[in-house]
Amino acid sequence: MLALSDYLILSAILFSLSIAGIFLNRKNLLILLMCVELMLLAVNMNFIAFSHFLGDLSGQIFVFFILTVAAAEAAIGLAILVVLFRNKRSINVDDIGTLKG
Amino acid sequence: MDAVLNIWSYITTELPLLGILLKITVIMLPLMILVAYYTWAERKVIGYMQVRIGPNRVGFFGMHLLGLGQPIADAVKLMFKEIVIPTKASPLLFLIAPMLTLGPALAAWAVFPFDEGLVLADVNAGLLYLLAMTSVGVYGIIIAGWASNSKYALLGAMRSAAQVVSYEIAMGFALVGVLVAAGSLNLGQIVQAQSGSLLHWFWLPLLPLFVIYFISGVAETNRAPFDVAEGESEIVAGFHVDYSGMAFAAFFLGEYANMILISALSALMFMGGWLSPFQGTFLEPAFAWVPGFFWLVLKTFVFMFLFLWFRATFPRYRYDQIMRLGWKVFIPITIVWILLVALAVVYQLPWWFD
Amino acid sequence: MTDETLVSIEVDGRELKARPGAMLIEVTDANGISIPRFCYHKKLSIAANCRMCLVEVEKAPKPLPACATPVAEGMKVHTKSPLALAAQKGTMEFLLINHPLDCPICDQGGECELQDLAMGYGSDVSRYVEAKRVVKDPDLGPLVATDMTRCIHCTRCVRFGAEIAGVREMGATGRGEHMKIGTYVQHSVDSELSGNIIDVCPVGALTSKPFRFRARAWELQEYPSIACHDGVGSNLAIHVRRNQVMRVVPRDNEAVNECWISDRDRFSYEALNADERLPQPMLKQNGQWRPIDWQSALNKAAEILKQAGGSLNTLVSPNATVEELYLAQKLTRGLGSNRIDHRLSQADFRNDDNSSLRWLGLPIAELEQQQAVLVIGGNPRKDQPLLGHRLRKAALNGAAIGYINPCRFELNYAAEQLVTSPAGMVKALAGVAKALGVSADLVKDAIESPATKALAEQLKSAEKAAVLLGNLASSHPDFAVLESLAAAIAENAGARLGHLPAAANAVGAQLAGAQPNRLPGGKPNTQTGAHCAQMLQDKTGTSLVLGLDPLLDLADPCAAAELFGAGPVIALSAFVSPSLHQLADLLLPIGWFAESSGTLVNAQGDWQSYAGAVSPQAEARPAWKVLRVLGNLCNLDGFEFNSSEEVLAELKAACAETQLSNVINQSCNSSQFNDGPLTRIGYYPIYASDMAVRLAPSLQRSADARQGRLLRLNAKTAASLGLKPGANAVINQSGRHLEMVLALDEGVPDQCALIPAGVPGSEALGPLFGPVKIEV
Amino acid sequence: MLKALTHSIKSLFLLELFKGLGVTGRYFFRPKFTVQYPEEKAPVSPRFRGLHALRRYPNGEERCIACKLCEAVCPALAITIEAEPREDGSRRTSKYEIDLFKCIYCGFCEESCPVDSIVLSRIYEYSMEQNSERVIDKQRLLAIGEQYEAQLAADRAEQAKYR
Amino acid sequence: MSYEKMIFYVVAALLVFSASMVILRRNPVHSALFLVFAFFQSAILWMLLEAEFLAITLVLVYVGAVMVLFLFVIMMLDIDVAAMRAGFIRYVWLGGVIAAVMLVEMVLVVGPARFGLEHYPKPQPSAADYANTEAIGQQLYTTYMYPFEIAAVILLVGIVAAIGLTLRRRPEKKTQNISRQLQVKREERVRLVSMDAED
Repeated sequence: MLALSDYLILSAILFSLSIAGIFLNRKNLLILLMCVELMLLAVNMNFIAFSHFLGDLSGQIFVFFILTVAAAEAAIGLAILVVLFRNKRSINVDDIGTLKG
Repeated sequence: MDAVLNIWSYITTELPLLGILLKITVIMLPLMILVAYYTWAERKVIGYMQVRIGPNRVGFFGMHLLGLGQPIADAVKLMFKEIVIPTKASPLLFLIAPMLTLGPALAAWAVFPFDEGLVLADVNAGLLYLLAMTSVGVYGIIIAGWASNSKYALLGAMRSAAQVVSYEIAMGFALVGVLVAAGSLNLGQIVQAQSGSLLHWFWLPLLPLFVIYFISGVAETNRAPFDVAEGESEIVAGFHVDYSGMAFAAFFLGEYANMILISALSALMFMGGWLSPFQGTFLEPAFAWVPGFFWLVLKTFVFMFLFLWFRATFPRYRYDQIMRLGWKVFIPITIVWILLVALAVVYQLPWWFD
Repeated sequence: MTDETLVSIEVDGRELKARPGAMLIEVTDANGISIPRFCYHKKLSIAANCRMCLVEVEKAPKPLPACATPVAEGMKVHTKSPLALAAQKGTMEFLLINHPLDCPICDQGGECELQDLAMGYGSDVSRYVEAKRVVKDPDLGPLVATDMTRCIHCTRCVRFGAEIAGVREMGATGRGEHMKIGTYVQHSVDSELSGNIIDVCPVGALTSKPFRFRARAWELQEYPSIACHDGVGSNLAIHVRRNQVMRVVPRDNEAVNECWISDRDRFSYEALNADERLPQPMLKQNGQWRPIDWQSALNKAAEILKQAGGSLNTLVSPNATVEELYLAQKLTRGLGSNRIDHRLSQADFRNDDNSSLRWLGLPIAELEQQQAVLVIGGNPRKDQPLLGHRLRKAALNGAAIGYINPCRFELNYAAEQLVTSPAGMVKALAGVAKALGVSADLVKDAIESPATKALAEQLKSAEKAAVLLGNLASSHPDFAVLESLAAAIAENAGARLGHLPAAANAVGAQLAGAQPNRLPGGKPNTQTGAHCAQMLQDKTGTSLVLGLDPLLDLADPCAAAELFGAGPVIALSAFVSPSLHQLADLLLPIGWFAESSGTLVNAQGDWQSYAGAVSPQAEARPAWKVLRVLGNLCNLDGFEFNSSEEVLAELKAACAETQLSNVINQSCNSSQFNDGPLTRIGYYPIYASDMAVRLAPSLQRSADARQGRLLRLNAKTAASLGLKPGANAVINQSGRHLEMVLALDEGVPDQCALIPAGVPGSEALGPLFGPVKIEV
Repeated sequence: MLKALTHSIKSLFLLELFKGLGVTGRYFFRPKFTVQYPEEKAPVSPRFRGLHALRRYPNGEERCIACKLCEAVCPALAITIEAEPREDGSRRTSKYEIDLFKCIYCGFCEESCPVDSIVLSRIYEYSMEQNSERVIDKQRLLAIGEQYEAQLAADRAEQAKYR
Repeated sequence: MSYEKMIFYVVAALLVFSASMVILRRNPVHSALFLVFAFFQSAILWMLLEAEFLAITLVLVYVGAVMVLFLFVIMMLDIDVAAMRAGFIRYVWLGGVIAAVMLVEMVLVVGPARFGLEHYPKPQPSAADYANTEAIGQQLYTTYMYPFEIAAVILLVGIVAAIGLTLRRRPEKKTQNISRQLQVKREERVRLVSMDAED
């Protein structure tokens, strides 16, 4: 039988991977955004696993909200990226500071 | 007959996996044949509307038979054609893309009830599943366009993907109306909710949603008059410009399977599905012997014919006009109508929503 | 001419100034007013028989022919008035009555003056319903095709024959409807300038036979070029279709060839497509020829050349371009050899050290203004046809032309011809010199006669006079003496001394340094070397030959055979001939004439450059490129040329201060040649002058070529040898035999035989002048 | 105002779209005019410009005189002609080739021909299996001309008065 | 091994594989597609956890919308991939070490020792008429009404912000007003002017 710990370890692996991804692709804003999505996925996985094993729907509700907010976050993130690219012809994170003022 | 049924029940109970595979085959095989003959019907219908006679040569056993052998001949020809993979294309993605178009179009049928209780997977969130599947279909287009490593293909893919995504919203809203009216996500229950008479079907209370749903369906499948992705004169043939042979055929199959799906869903959600049109009238007993499946197929065929009729009639939209129609006309109308329907449901106004 | 002497006339409302006595059409042509014409030709006399140039002149009762109306002060002319147009239209209608409507099959179609004017003046439908006249075609020989039904009787060809060619070959018979242009009696047109009647004919009655039906005017691309057979350097236009030379036509250049060219220049292009073209490099191994690729051929050649080093004999054709000659001498001298020559038929080199750079001595156009000319040993009419034409013009202007020749030649004007045996030529010339008071050393053997005195008197009394040395003089065994005497005569008579160069680039070859005593730019070279005769005498070493036949083109084929048999022979040649096949060891195909770019220096010292018109046939390469690569492969410096222009620029820089002059520093007076019991007079007939001409089929079918293959004796000599005209005679010279057909010619002196060189079989003979035996 | 109103109503109820559907719907049932090609053939005009042919005179002499007007007028440069005197001295082509892939069937060659030699026949059913077959030479052109001479002559005669 | 377990391990392995591909692939398009794949695997796992509504929503929202948006942006922007990879090798060990440390720590915490089956037994399968969607809906529209509304507002703000950020007013761009065009009247197009005839 699958235990809660199985799901939790899986999500831990996912989370670590996305952390590693942020370090590896620290210049590419797109991959950074994708890593953040991956991280949220790991978190969601935890919520749902707990919700299932504890028999409490609140976890799933929370995941629902996370999905909603994450969608909005992705939209705004990409919008910023597009603006950055339009101005700098690059999506290097280092360049994002120059958007100031 | 009984023997067959016995074997069937044995397989489904004792060997569930094999049973599921068998069921899938039973759905898929006629569907594929239907797709094949839909292409034949398209050429025939459009030919007739243009005062031509369409395909009329390839038949069986030396007889022409209205060209009924044409789809088979086409299929054989396509199978033997070489799939040319362009230089610098991404080979894996290039080959996956056609499957990604065809896959969701077929997967959607898993939750489709062909008659009362006659469904592969009776999922409660059936409607949601359908929406998810249709939205995944975009990937085939995007990946095909990108993997071809061609400007034309990429432009075509961008166009059609943007179009599909835009119309999905209107389509989703239209389905929300259905959902509100039926009070369930389960497709079987949606049909049941329409039970009563021809006037109980949702086409009447949800008329604007129905129209919008069908038109969005046309746009969603990139069919005329919304086939800008095709745009022969501007971007050659859209995202599948570099495809040939069976890879191209898969796109073709996907497009037609999608058309059939949209038609079937329209029949299911707005035209009472398998319900008899004579329900609630004095003719009901006279047609009681007709199986519900027949009515469903009949209704589906009507919508499938409409697809062809549209193509023969309307000139192609300009791209910006398509987007305008989707975002500025359809979405506002659906939102307003959902509000109206919700109010009607809450206050149980006419008989549909009681 | 000052303005006062000019008359002013008005043509179509324009004020024009004209020379009094000029014909109206000359004035309008000069001022760009076009008047239609057929019979008028600027170089021919005025016939006024086509009536196409009728124009309206005010106060004249009828339209007047512009070609025959002299201008007069205050004349008012309308060329486009209704009256003029009606007259021209009428004339055109009459012309078209009998002219066949066969433009589609007419070779003139597309470049026909009648066709052009009919577009402007003809009407759509003829009112003439009767049958059209048909005229039988005379056969004018292998060069000119006829279709006399198309003739419109402009008589340009008749006048050309009478006035330019100097042979009344064509003429009109009959009158009115029955008038025909023909040859009176059936014979071919044999003039060396006969091809020009093709150009003067305004319609398709006279067309080119070799070119017949092969291309239409609109398919041809025109490339300017220069003729490469004689010292005139006629300006040509090469007409090319699909990378193939289709025909050659003259380009106007008043200073050189006016608007004519000789048949040799016009029809020799046929050699370009001859079967004898060398398609690819060939190597002889164990007596067998086999084709090899260029790279190994060049490597092989370089290997042979490096091995040869200072013992290399380089013989170059005097018809080759200066670029080729320059590179050939550079290659030879770079390898350490000074054995190079282009004077293939010269026998006497004693004047090499004291003569300057030989040339015509005066501009070509001035030839016709001379009042007295003495030609020594030459027949310019056949050897340099257009120089001959200039001399004829001078003669017609009243000049006294004299010849001292070993043979009487048929001339087309009146001239004093002094004919003696070859050795007698020196004595006769000395007689002329004596009559002019030349110093005693030179004239010790002089024979004086009334004829020599008359010649001397002519030269002395003329204001403008020239003494010209021809081909026979330069191949004479006492050329040095003849040249010294000529120089002395010229000096004493106040005449100019000139050479009639035998080849297209004889002057340029001296400038390019292609002879042992000259460096590029004509600078004297004191390094020991060997001229052509020396090489033939030494008979040793490796040979490099450029553009020539190793036997036929050399003065003494017997000696040449021994020379080329002595060592390996590398031949750069466009053609392959039996002697090349026999003697050469490595054949490198080169382009000829229209196939490569180059520069030729003509008799009067003009540097005339031309570009290639077609790409060389098969694997042939331009000769200058081959020589350039050979220079590179031999590891020599200064061969980094990318174009023939760069080669030319380097040579031109060397020639910057060079002056052509015929001055002789020190006279040569010791005659070294005596007549034998029977003396050969060797000459190159007009159509045997170089390899290409010998391979042009149409020219070889012509009367001149046929005549050139005959042995000539006078009746007395023939009778003494027991020979009958038309019989085969066996010529025996240097122990070898040649059979030739005998023709009687009273112009040949007693105990002399006129035997052609450069014709098939003549490779079996010895030197051009010398004792010979003739048997039955 | 009224116009705007009717327009809004029309577009709201998609009236014009339905009209269009009505038109196509009606034509769906109209009799069809399709010609069943290999069995039935549409009539061909005497001016039809199909495969080329070279004609001969009734006495068997080939008409073409190598005037090269067709070669000059051909806008697609499809015609290649080489000419030289025939053995009897008459002007004839030694090579007459038409590249059928280059040819645009404009008929200029036929129009320019002074002797009605090169003609465009009514033949439109021809194909080739080798790329090299696209160039048809003089022999084949003459053979086509001989085979269809009766038809070609009749067509020329009929059209003569319009030319 | 039961069905469930087999599915879990296969899917989990694919999930980890595709997640690592997301961070390792050179081409951002491939990364995005692997992320999509990862979302599909997660959806399957969520199904195993009887969260069917969220599983489908994940596919619908993430796969069907967010990732399409990502792909759009990636394909439309002409990104210099090579420059983006600069420093990749340099930070491999740092990322690897940090990730490994975190992983070890987390596994120590969430391992079977604390969250095994004995601590959290498998819940009872839900009743046949239980609908996950309905249950979530019930909760959302009752207990979590306000957060739900707030989430809706956040989404709206997201839409407005995204459009506001990327919208460019391009003065040189010419557009047409179609409905205006359709309703044009003759008077607006043609102006009849009366003028004196000039001689």
